[in-house]
Amino acid sequence: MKTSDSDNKLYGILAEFRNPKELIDAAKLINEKGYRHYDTFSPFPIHGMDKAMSLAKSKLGWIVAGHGLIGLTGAFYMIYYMMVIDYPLNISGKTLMNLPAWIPIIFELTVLLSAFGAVFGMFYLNGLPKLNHPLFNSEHFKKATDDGFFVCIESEDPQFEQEKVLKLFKDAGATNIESIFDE
Amino acid sequence: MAQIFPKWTNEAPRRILFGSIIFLNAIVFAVWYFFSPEFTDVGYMPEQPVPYSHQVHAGQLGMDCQYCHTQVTESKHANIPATQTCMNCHNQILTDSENLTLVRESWESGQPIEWVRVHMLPDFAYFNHSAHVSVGVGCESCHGRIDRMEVVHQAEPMSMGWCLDCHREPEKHVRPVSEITTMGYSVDNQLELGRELVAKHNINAPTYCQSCHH
Amino acid sequence: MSDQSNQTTYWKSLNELAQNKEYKNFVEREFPEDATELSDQVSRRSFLRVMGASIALAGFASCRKPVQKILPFSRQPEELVLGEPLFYATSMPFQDSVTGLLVTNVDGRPNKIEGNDAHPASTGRTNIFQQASILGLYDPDRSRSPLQNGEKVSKNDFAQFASDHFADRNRNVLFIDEATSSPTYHRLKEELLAQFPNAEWVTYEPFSDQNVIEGTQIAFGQRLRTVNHYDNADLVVALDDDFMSPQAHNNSVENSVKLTAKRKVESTDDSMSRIYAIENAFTSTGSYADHRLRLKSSEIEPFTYALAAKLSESVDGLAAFSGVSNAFSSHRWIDILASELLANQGSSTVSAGFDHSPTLHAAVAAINYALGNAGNSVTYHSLPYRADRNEQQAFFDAITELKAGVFDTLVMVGTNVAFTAPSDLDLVQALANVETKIHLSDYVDETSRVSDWHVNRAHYIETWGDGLSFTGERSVIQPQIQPLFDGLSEIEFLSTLLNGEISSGHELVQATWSNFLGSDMNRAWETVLHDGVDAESGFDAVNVALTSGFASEIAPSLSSEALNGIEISIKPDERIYDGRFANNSWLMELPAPMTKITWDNVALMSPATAERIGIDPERSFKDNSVPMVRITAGDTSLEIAAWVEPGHADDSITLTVGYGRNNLGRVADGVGVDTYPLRTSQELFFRAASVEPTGNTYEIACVQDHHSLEGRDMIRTATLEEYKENPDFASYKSIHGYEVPGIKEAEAEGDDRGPISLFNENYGPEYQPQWGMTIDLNSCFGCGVCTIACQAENNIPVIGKREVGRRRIMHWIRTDRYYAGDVDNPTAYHQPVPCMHCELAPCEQVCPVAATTHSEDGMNQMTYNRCIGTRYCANNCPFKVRRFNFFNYTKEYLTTGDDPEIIQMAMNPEVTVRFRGVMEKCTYCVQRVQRAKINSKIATGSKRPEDGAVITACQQACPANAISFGDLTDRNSAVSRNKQNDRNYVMLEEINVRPRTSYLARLSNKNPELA
Amino acid sequence: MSKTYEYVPEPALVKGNYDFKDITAMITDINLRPTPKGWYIAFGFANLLLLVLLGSIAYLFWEGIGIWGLNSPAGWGWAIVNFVWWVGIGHAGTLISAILFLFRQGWRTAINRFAEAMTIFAVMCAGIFPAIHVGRVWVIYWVFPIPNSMTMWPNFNSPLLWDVFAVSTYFTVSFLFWYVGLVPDFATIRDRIKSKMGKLIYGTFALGWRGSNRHWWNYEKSYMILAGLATPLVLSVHTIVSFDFAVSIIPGWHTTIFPPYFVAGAVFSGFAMVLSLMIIVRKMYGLEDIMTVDHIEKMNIIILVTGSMVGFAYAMEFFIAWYSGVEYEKAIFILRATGPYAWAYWIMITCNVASPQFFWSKKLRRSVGFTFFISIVVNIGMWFERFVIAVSSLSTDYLPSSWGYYSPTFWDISTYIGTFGLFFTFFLLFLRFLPMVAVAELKGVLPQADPHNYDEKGEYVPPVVEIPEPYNKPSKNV
Repeated sequence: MKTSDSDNKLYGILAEFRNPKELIDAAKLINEKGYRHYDTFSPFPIHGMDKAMSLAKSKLGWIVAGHGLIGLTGAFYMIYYMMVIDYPLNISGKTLMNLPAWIPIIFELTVLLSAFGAVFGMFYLNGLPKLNHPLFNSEHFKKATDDGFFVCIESEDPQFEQEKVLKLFKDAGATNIESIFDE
Repeated sequence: MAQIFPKWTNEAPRRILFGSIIFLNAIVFAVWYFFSPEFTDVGYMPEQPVPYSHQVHAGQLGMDCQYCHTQVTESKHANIPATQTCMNCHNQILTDSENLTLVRESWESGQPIEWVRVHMLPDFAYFNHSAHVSVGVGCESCHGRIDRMEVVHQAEPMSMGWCLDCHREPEKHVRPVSEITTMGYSVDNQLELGRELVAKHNINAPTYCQSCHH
Repeated sequence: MSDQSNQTTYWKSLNELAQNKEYKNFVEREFPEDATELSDQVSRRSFLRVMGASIALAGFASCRKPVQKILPFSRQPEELVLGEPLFYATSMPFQDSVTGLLVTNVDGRPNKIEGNDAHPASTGRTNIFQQASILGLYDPDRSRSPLQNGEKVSKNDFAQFASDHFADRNRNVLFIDEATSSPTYHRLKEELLAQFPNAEWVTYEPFSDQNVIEGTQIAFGQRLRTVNHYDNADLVVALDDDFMSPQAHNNSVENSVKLTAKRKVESTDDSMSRIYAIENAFTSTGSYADHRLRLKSSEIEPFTYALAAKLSESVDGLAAFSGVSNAFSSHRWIDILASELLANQGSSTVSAGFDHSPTLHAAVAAINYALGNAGNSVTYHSLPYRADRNEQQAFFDAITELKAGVFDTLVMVGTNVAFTAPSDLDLVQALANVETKIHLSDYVDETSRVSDWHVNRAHYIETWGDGLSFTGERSVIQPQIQPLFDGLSEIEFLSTLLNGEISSGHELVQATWSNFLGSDMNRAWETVLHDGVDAESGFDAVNVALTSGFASEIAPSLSSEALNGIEISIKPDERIYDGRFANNSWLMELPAPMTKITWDNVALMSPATAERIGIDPERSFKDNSVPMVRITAGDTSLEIAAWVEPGHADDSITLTVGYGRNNLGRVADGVGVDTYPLRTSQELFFRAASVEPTGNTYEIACVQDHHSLEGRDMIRTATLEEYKENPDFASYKSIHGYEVPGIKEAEAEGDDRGPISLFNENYGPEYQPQWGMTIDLNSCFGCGVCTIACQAENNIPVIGKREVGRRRIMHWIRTDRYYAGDVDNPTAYHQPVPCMHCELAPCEQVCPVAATTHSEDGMNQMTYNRCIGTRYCANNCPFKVRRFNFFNYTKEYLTTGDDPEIIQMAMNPEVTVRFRGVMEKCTYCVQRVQRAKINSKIATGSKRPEDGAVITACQQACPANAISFGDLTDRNSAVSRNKQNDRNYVMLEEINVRPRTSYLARLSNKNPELA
Repeated sequence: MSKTYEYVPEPALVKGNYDFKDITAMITDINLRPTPKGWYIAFGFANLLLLVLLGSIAYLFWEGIGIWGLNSPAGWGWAIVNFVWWVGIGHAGTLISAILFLFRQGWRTAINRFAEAMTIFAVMCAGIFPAIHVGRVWVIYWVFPIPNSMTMWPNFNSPLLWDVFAVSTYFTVSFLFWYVGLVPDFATIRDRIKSKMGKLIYGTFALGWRGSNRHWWNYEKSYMILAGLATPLVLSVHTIVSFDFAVSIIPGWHTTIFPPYFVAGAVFSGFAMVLSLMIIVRKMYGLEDIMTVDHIEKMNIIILVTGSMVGFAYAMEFFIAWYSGVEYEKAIFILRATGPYAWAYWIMITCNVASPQFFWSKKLRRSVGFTFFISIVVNIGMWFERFVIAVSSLSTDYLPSSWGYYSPTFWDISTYIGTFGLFFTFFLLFLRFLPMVAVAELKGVLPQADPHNYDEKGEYVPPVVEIPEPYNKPSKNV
């Protein structure tokens, strides 16, 4: 359902491929051609796609480490403040600074914070949630979560030229090519 | 049209996030403030059966607290005076003021006057007046400027945290025993003087549970 | 001490009492306002109500600000300082003797009873009846007004009736009363008898020392009081005489004080008296004795004669017995006892139980006389009021006359004859022959219900009176509070009959005492009121000599033989005596000293007997049901729960009386079985009977399910000799053969406080005292008075039979009783267990909200208002001393019934009343500690009260002085000295929790021949 | 002479040859097609039980803890037993999804979603008990370090407080883990469901997932890290639960072996529970090709291993009790086997130690019916293990005078039964509305998913398992 209303900004061109292999090859091709604003879509992560698209190493690890550290120190200082500084109480005649007994909670809070980092960090890096996206305008694109393998080159890519892209997709053996408009 | 959600929904998550952060903070503050004795108890000013004015007696007339609250140094209670005590003066002064009708009735009938309690500690908190006044904790420290109160109200939160403030740093609050009933007492070298007094009366204000809860 | 009469006018009425802010507080305490019903039955309660709960629960936080009123006095009595306790001396009458007491009175409200140190007999100690009587005062079930044929009438109506009815002085009046030693009472009695020429006056007590007195009549020709001086006795022979227990002996407190004092061992140089107990049931005295012989009640008499016979070979004065030869003549104990007695002439006591025959007591008296004990370790005293006749016999005769219709008026003072009289008299029947029956009593009881007039009696704590101690010291009874229910005391009652108008007890007593005190009455009177006792007074000792006719008089009985087959022995109950305390819930819930049963009476029997009649001697660990037996004696028969008591005499069954009441009160009703019907005027105390199991079972609430030590070292004992050889016998090393692990390492580091631990312990600052307690197992005989005293002091609720049956007993100090040795004839050990206040308390570290922590003065503190009730602390307590409020016990206990605030008045205002779902436990009476510390701080500026300034409730009550408490940092305090004693040990030393409560090992003074 | 070896290829993870579309359909159609009658019946029954739970709890709050059979000495009874039991069961899910993931056990993909769901609901059931078993539930919030006018803080030395943090952390992390796994599948359903409402709901939870490989890249990273975090977490949780006992001084509780022993027990019971549920579900929803008998066998092997570990722990407890020389320790273990609770002890031994041993036989391992039976038996056994530990130690500890027997009341039982209502209510909702198998992950392990299984023309070439030549020792004879 391509509409050619001039007021309608072109988001990119979407092409479907038959299987993971062809998708990877396409990705490689596009990457070699020097496109940067493009993406591939598949119902499951495809081995080797990161190399094909030469994706940078994910920054998630650092986010998690940061959160973990906050959990660790935060937990320790919380307990230290409550048990030693603010209201020291003689409990079973134990020393106030009873570190061995604090380890479980410090550990748990470290894990908890790290887990938050891992999950919300991932959503943040992926710019999710993003409920509305131009690609959803395409009826075809539904297959992306079922058995469809897509590539989309976005119009904002400096090299973007509709004909070139269309040609490139045809050569790569795309089964179905459509332009995606941003409303 | 395959879009399920309109464009604006992309903004929603951020809005919800910031919204909820603000909201939660508001909640915390509300609980912290409105549920604390600071808010709930301070200023509790019940109406008393007899319009007795501390402002007049303690303030203008400058009567000493202990004239009426005689047992404060020997008992855990700072006793509410017996009708007798009122009558000591009021069988000469204002003998027919109708403010004092109840007092006179009580005096004749021997029935007590039903004063309304202002300072209520929970029953599991044990407070002993004599123990405090004898080491120089002034009436004012807990009851406020009684001498300015037409009708007595609660001046301090009387929460556990509030007690502990003083028990942890008595030197900031104690005064010479001679000054306990003084209103508006203040000295410049409180800390210095306080430390002396703490040493003098060897005050070790307890902070363990049992000293107040048993 | 002020003039009492104005002290008692603080309160006009109960309502005004309840208005006082102290009581208000109890109502305002933080109860979850619902959660009332103690029932987990799927009951008719509607689902709606259950829903209601969650709504109400939501409201808890907010429902915390009720408007409270403060009611100051109109005229304030000068000696009263609000909130500060005042102590007034008084004394508690019990049968014909009184015990001196000191009543704690806070804001005009008596709420704790302690012994009066000035009282020569009790020396400030008490028994369970005295401790619990404060609850008796506040018993809402007490009768609240006079009744005429069941209709409520006023006190004055009764006075009116009395003046009309007794205007005719020639009436044939029969007076039946309880034993009393009140001089005023007897003065009025004389006046009445003088006024009413046709009156007859008899006294009836279902259990009394009548036979002892009759014994002296036979032996010495006069009715005398026998007093055993256990403090002068090196040898004590108790023939079925449980003289340490209040239900068995009026003077138990004095006996216990003196006997245990004689057996205190501070060092290896000290000695102990030796006790032989020959008895039927296993009693406290028996468990405290060094040697114990099981004989059924009916065997005691022949045994004694055999002993006398044996002695007659060596000493003069027992010729009367020389001829005796019976089943026991060759018993090995006879020789042993004889030789021991001969070795301790003049310094031994032989005594027999009240329920044995006059002739037996005569024999005992003769033995004491012959051994030269008389005048030394045993003294005889002239006894006023009882000297001229056998009251018991007189009573039986009077009832016969009553049946014959001799009397037109019957006046019953206090006694409950309709319930307690022997069945063969069928008294209720006899009463029908009397036109007018007047009854004075605490409760509307069995007798009141068959009387035309019931007059409600005032409690001794609320009235004026007087009395003589067991040894005759004259004491005064002064009221602590206006009569709650406006009742009459005995003397007021009598004077009303006499004068037709109610006169004040105060005047009546003063009138009597003016004779004693003579000139300068007022000063002397003040002194007496202050001291509570006139120490100069006392019964005159009498020099006795055997009557010439003794031999001939006693001869007929000498041939007496034991009953064949199974016999029953009927005794007063350990907790409710003859039934007079049946409505006292503290006593009802007190575990019986030996059986640890609560809320019931049972048929005690030995394992062997149980097996013989076909009952499994083993009791199930898994449920509370025990088999029932049918006991048939003569033509009466009843069904009762059987209880196997190791150490009980074979072929004998012990029953106790006072249970099986109806319409008496909320506590007494429906508890246990009434065993009085088994008594006849001929066989009052024991008789032959037949027993068979009925196949039914009965739920018994027993607080201890396991009775063996399992070879563990909670109890450590030795004989005196062993102790002298190895003073260190009680140490962990001597018992286990090796040191407590880690102790050497600790010593290497110069730490003497216990085994080494992983971290540096947190110890209280030096300006604080460090509290500790020792309990001398060599003194404890398991009476349980500590438990009652603690209950009274610390507002411990009563939870009822079913909850006890579920092992939820709330007592803060319990007395564990272990059996050791031969199951038929074991030794019993008593061990009071309060909170140990461990320095490294395992309970503290597991509480998630820090509700139980350690105080600076070394106590394990329980903060109720912080507790959320995880029960983890109780689980982790090795001594299982923590108690949990599974339901809202206190609310049930304090606010049910018609006048809840009455029981609330018995509560101690210094102690928080615990609410549902919180843990509680012994606090070392922290409220007393805090008071002492504050006083000391104000007085001396130091937080260390001097030694003895803090006396815990249990310590104060203990008649054996077994408990000492004080500051451990003061090396000279009593408790420190005890801790330095060789015998000092703590339980479970190896787990290194470092209890502050330690025990002194028990010793026994065995006879080598029997050991 | 020479010996030939038979080479057994790794069994296919999915039986039969399905392409991506079939997989999507097979799993998500369960959620898309109209609700079957049977589901309503089951759901109704579960709801009844849930009402029983709510009723029991309401009555408990109304009356107090006394309605339970607890007493002194036994301050803990069924409530804590149930808590430990449910938490234990709640370990299988995260273990499968995290640990097996790290060990690259492909077969986990068939069952992890469903095991994680089971975990989450089990932990919910567990969480109820510590909360309601306190005497004053209205101040339970005091266990959290919330600033307050009393300036009081919780006691961080208390194992119960550790529990609070451990269990809540475990629940949160498991839930996140589960949700992260669900996001792509939400998207799948979003794109297949017809109803507008459905689109909105699933769409919201899918967070606009569009299968971008740039996303997958971070996603896999995140999933890996979560697995890495959940692994120590899952081990720590039951360790900490075991501290409730191990840190105390009660004989039979005060044992250093508890943490490993409890964790083994948890895995043991957890796998049993997964099996019980899986065996029903695969039949109901015809997923035999995905949750294959090979899965069942693998899990049975784990049950056999952990069961034997638990058995070893029982034996070791006795040995240590004897070896420690502590008389109270010795006594308690002898009493367990011979004392008032011997009946419970022997049920425990039979169910936990004896019954798994059947799985030495391959035939029984692969028998679905028998596995189902054993899985139930094991869970019964594990409940009794906790009962024996918690109750017997308390009821006969140091002072013989305070020994006492504990037995439950009606309300103890009804509360326990009720938790099954809660569990199955949630579990049925899960089966109905969420994909019970991780669709995206499953596709990922299909041979078609591997780019290497295609020739250069882009045609799919199924992989062939090369059977290596058996090695024959050259014979010496000339």
